[in-house]
Amino acid sequence: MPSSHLLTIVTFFPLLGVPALLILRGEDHIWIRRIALAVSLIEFVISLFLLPVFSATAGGYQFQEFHDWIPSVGIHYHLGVDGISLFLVLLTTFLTPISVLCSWTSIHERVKEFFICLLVIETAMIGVFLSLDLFLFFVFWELTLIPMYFLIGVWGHGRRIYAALKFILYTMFGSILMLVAIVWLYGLTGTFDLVRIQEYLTHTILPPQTELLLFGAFFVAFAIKVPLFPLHTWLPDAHTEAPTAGSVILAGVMLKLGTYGILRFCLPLFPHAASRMAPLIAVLAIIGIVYGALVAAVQTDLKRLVAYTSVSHLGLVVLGLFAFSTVSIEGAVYQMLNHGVSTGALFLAVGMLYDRRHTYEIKEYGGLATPMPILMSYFLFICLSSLALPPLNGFIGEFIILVGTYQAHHVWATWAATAAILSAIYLLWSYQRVALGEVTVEKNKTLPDASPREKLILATMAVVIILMGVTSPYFTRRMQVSADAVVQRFNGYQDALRRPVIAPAPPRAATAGAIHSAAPVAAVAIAPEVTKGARP
Amino acid sequence: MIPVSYFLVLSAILFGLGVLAFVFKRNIITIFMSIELMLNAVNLAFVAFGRAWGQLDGMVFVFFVIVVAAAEAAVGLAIVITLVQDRQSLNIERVNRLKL
Amino acid sequence: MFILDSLWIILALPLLGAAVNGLLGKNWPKSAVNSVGIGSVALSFLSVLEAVREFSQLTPSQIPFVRDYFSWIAAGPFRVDFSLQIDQLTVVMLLVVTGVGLLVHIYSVGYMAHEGGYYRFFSYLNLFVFFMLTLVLGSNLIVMFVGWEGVGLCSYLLIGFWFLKKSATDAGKKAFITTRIGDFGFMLGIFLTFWTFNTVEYKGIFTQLQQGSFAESTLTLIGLLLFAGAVGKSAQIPIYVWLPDAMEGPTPVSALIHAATMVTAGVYMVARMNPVFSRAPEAMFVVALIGALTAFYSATIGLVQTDIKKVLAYSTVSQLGYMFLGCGVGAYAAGVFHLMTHAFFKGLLFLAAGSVIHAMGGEQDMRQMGGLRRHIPITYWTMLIATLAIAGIPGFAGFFSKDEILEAAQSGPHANTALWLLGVAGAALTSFYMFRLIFLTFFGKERFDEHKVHVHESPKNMTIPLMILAFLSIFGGWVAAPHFAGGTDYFEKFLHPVFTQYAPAAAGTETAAEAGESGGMQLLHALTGIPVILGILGLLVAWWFYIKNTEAPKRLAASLHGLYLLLLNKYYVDEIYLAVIIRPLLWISTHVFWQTIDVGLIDGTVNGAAHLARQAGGEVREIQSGSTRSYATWVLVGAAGFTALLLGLWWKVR
Amino acid sequence: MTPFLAEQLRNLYLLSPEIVLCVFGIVIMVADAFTPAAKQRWLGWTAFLGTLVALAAVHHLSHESGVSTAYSGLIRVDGFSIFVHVVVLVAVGLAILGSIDYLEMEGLQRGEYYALVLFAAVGMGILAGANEMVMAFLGLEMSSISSYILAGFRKRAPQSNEASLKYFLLGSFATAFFLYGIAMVYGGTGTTRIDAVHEAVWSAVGKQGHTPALAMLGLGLIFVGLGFKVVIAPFQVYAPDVYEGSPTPVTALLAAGPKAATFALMLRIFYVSFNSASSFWFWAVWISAVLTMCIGNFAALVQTNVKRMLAYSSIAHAGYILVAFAAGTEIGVAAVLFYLAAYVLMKVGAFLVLTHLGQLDERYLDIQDYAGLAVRQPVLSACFALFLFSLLGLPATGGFFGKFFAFRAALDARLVWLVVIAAINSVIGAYYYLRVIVAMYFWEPSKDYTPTRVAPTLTFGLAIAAIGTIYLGVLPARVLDLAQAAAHSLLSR
Amino acid sequence: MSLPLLLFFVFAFIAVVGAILLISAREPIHSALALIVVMVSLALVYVLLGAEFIAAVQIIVYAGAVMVLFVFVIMLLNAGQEERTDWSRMAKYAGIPLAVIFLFWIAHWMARAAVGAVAGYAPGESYVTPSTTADLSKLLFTSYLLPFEVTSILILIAILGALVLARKEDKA
Repeated sequence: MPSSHLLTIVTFFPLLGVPALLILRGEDHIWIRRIALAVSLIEFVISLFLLPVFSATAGGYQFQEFHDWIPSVGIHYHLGVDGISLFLVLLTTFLTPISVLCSWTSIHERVKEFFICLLVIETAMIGVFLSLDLFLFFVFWELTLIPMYFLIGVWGHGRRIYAALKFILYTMFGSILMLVAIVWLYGLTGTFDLVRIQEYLTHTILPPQTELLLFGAFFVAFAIKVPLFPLHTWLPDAHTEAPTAGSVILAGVMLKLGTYGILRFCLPLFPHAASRMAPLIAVLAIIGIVYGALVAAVQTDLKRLVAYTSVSHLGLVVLGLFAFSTVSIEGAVYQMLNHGVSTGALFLAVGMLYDRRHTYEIKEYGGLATPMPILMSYFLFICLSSLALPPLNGFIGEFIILVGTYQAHHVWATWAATAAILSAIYLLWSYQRVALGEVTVEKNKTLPDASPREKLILATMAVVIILMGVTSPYFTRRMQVSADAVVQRFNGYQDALRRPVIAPAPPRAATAGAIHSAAPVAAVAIAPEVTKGARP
Repeated sequence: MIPVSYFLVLSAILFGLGVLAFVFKRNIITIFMSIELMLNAVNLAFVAFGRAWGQLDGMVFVFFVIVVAAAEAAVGLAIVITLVQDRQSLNIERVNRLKL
Repeated sequence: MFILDSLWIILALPLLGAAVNGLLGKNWPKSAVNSVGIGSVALSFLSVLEAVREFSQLTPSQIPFVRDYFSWIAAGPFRVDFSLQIDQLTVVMLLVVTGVGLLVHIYSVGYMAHEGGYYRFFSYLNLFVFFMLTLVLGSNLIVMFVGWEGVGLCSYLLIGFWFLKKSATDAGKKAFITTRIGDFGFMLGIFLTFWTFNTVEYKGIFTQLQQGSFAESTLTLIGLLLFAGAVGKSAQIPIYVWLPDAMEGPTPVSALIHAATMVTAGVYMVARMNPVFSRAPEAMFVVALIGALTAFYSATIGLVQTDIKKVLAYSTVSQLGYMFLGCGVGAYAAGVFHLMTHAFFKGLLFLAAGSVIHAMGGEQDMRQMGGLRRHIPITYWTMLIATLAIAGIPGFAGFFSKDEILEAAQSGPHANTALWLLGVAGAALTSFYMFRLIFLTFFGKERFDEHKVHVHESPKNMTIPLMILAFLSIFGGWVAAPHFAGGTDYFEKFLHPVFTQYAPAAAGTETAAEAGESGGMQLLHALTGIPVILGILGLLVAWWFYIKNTEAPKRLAASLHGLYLLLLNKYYVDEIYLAVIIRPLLWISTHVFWQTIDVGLIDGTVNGAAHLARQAGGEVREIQSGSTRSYATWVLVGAAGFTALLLGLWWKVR
Repeated sequence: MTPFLAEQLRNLYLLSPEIVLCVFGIVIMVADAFTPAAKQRWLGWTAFLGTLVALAAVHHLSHESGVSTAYSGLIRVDGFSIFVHVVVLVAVGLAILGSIDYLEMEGLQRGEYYALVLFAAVGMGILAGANEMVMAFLGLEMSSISSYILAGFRKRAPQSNEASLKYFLLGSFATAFFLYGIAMVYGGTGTTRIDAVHEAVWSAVGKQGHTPALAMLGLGLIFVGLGFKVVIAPFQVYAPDVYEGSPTPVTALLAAGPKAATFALMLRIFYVSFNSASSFWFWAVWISAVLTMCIGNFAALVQTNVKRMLAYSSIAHAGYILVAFAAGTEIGVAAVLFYLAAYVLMKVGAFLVLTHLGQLDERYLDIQDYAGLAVRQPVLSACFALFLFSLLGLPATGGFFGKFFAFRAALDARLVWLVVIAAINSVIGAYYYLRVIVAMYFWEPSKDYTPTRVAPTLTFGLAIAAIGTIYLGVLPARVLDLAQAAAHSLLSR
Repeated sequence: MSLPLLLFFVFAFIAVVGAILLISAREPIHSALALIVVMVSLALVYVLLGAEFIAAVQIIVYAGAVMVLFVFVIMLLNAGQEERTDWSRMAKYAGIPLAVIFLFWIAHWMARAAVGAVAGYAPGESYVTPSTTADLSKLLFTSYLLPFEVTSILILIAILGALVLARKEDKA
């Protein structure tokens, strides 16, 4: 495996743009945009270098980098990429220049800060995908919050402050519990390193109660981010108020942090708890799918509508993950990418409408196909991708998930498949209300059609949508080994459960000698059911 | 012979009365005096314990407590004077501009 | 083997045409647009012809002829290749699709000459042909599904072609969503198929069916789920409602998509999956039952419709029912045969109706027509031929195909008298309402204002397709004609391998009741069979009502007012769906899910918690009363509390 | 050199940071009389220099290997003491930097101020190294009495007087409890030497099978006295009033210095003297931790005065520190120390920002006043946001690692529920920190508020705090190692 | 009952009564005088305990200096009768009962602990231990040298504080 600093470069390159932007005068909008675009484009190109070198057959993580960070606590700077994270990174680097482009003219105030936020968020998200150290992961995870908080709060619309606070408080609530779980896990395993924790947990079986609590803490954090019903209500608000680029990033990548986390941590680390909770989670996911779709259908705000579609779509992804089959998991990962592209594109299109009319109210539109046929054609195309029309990308992901889920759980898949009907309802209905018919609002008659810049954005998205619909094996082949590993681990665990349970003897950190034993005894008394069996 | 516990109980009673005075009285100076009462109780306890252990260390402690009490009194009364110049009242209940 | 080895060419041509027109055609002259549009389909048609020629040279063991192009989905064990196959059934479909498609393209040049969005229209049409070809050429369920959904999309686009009309866009949306309900079943069918067979390739499925034994219940379920897809696409009860509305689209679209090709995809699928259905008699019965019921039911609605295209639409629904009836009773060949003949005469009917509408300047209400046969003779004659064909008048294409289906229903291996009766009754009604259409439109006195409406015969590029189709409507059925004379049914013989190759062993190879009666008797039997008689009766009644005694319909309608209204309003099915499903769903979504659960419950809880926290904060800050004495009290509380705690613990341990 | 002289010199050497501070304090006091009003700010710089020299002395002392004691074991110079010294001196130094321009603005520029600050620092230094409760008491009183005066330094302002009085009365009240506690411990064990108490308790446990009840009672009262100084519930009551009323740089000092030093003393008494009684005091700490966090956070939620809000926040932070404290392990000590280091930087930093924003007479302390500040003073706002994020506990800031190590220590001791409560509290806390950021970044600029230029001195102080906060957030390894070594030295005999 | 015990009870009684007077008096000056009574009687108790030096310091520093300061301030401020204002509810309903309870609680443990728990204490013996002023000063200037020095700084702080607080505010 080539040892290089490619991953570090990929992760931190966007930050290079920050000082460059800081040097510029605040009023020099043109150069600020150009530099932001250049940085994000170069970043995209750099990230593409991962593709040819990435081995589809090699198991485990590739391009690993490992350095000490806080050695005394066992915290390392450990990066690595596998088939699951590879494309998510690419998705991030792909969507960032798009976001830069789509903000070209719509951001007038504090332009510099805006693009700095975008670049920082890019680094943070890539960091999340590439971290192999739980602690590092958490750091990046939290770092994604702040720039997004500002994106929504500063450059958002109407109720932006409420939305921004809701966004960050919801997410922080989940992540702080995750932090507790991470530290606890560290206490059990003596390391933050994902690979080593995984190894450790392969040999040792946690007490069910402990495992369940750990799983729960991780899962809630991720479920909030996904967002899974009933933790989803921050999403519509955040989306509605966020600027277009914020929505694109939020829907395109940030929600994937949740599903990625589930796949990367919840399933492989706590397989038994995962399988125990799977029915419940699947039910929530299915409720999310149906519920999100139905609520989306009746929205009067275009962006809110799209936000609810995310609830529905990501419910499907979660379902795929918890069906525990290679097929469904690959489908889920693929669907993450698809959702990133399709929903990102939807937000882009909606944002272009907003740029023209400064409203998201559907009833303010209508008949737009007449003044702006090109934009509306793209909009339709994106809708079709989103409603999983074959052979576009959405179809592939959704279908694979459903096939995979169906293999194990007929009923889940059946319920989930209703999404096919419902997505057609809400997307076509909204398209009809926006684009078709006579132009109902006088102002709309003279709206300009897509500008060259917008055409470029939309065409890029359309091409990707088609490509991903036709060349899915290129992606899935590279995910195969990683997805298999998750399933293997799960199956292996099921086997292991049949063996007699051996109480684990967790290695303690070298410095962790208790000076007395009374406090822990008292502590056990606080939470006896929690710690029972955690120590021999 | 007087058992040490007698002194200790006396100390406790005085300390308790000092505490009571602190929450009972409204005049700032009296409240301050109740602190002095408490310190006196403490001193008694120190001396008594010192006797019990047959050591002089307890008395040394008392010595320092008295010094500190004197210093405190100087500063405290200065603060009281400053405050009264401003509020024109010695009632502690009127010192409640800062709250909630 | 030029084309067979490159089957993709057949697909690629229309796709290319669609892309070129769609992306570049906006500013092109119409001639350029239509030469691209027609040219691509024509080339595709020629390729099909060549493919058929090459196909005919294949040995039986080479059939079905499969070509893999690329791996399309590869997720763990779920692997789908983009592969195409050609066999006899495909050949029939290819010919129908590209043939009728070509004619409709040509026709459209004239019909759409004055419409805006010309390039768009041709682009969509080409795209449709592409997807339809994908549907029939695909060698696995997924590729079929691609075509299946793709044609749905094109249908959506073309129905809503005049997107300024709300009714048109509504209809397009309705078509798409309604068929998606069927597709939901189809998808589940595919999932179950994959679960059962671990593959979605036809060949793999069929081979396994032949070799292994599978639970009949599973196969029945697969059959029913797949059929659900067919029900949606082919507009059968209970989700046929979109098809009549689909008439909002331009008439060539109705002809091609909503009569000749797309709507028959369901029949094609059932025929294609015949090995599954053959092993699931209950599923077959459901197919037949739905088919027969639809055939009769929508015929009744067709009786009273006044919109010329609506009549044809219900007629289409009805005829599709026949096809399913045919498949359901095991006469797949007959079903497919009817599919083909129906493509000819129904395509013709629509195109002719389009010609009428064109001539009438857009008028579709038959009550505003009358006496047109003098003005537009070519249209009249071709339409009459088609009507004769659909009514099952002996000698015309429809006669052969429909009779074969009814015969199978009456005496085939899965015969069922009740279904047969429904079919026959439907046939009588069909004859009636079709002739009603003819009489109302072309006979009687002109009921339109001749000064306003300049009635004119359509241009050649419209009439020539009509004539070609008329020819086919007459002679298209004769490939099966010898059967009635006791000879060989060539059509069936051609398709025979498709339906027997993987058929269950017990069922044997019988498909047509060839044995038994002698040829002459059979012919006589057929000619004097109840369907024919009823068909002619229908003609006569229509004549009586609309030529002879034009007051009769009104009187009848008045005397059977309730029934009339019921039929006129299509059994109120749309209204019922609206009231029972759509409205409640929207209401629940808005008021229960969104407002109550989302805003009320979840956000309410969250905001409530926040509010509670603030309130708690308000309470907590009361501790900070500003009073020094109360602060001292707190210190005292702590002192007492903690000493008590420590000594309490101490006491316990001691 | 005679052994006696050598010993005395060594004693002086080991006490050099305090001596340096005293000397500077006295010099300033004297110089005050001879310095014209216009040059008084140089006294501030002298005081700052004093802290630097003291830091240098501490640095020099840090090369001492192992544990040394001075003055017949009254003072202990170990890694722990050195670590706390550094923390305290940083707090003091930053507070001095914040004071120079503040006093200028308020017209309070006086040498006494700086002398008092330095004397307070001496007290804190003694607290950090005290190995005898007499020393602890004196150190506590030195820092307290100086603080009482400093709190009332803005005599013009009624709230400053009030803060001073409340602090004084309640502080003395609590001190009385503390003293009584010491008396009882003395009664129970016969000694007031911190390490000797441990042995006495231990032998009592050996002989009687349990800790002497008097010592236990004494421990409870000591907890009251020290808990008051480190501002934990239910003794936190005075803090918001005092913090709000005091001049802002003094608030910065009060919130950081005495808290850090007193925590150090608490660690010594609880971890060393009453090590064997940890199963008893654990519960007191546990309950107090929960109360402290909840009261601090909830009450802060409804504050609109940012200074007071930060006061409540510092209560909440004391709660988080108690979470680590409750662990009862060496890791716990290290976590407390690290937390203190991070806390001092971010808290003093935040108050320094307020020093500037409050303007003359601390007029602008309401959250409304900071509306849209980010547009007008982007760098200052960014700085403030950084401190707030750190207080909130977001990664890449020292506060995050502080919280992280605290959680780690507590979880290591299996205090799962305590950690969960702390975690939830930190989310609640997020709300009010974010609200300030909302005001600064998301609101329309306030009309009433006219920004003023940030003085270089303050800029310097803020830069130190900000860089320190980020340093602890990105590369905490070194400081953590030091904290761990310090923790180790605390517990080694 | 031996004489010392009798004396003890007398002095203790006076001290307690003095403390109660301190609480009950409404004039601050009365409270101050009551406190002086307490201090003096405590000084006598110290004598009973054999701590004559402390007793002397108590009289000189406390009763003599500190209390004089108090009285002086009371005079200076012309503090009259205690104002009857609203009770702090917290102090009234929780503080006072709690203070009483606390009194008994501590007294109880003091009594208990002194009898049983003080290790190495044998009643009667310890009273003969000589405590001379010389011994005390020796201890003060050897073992406790540092705190002794530190108190000087403390007093410096006090001086400084008084200076700061008492100085006339110059108009800024």
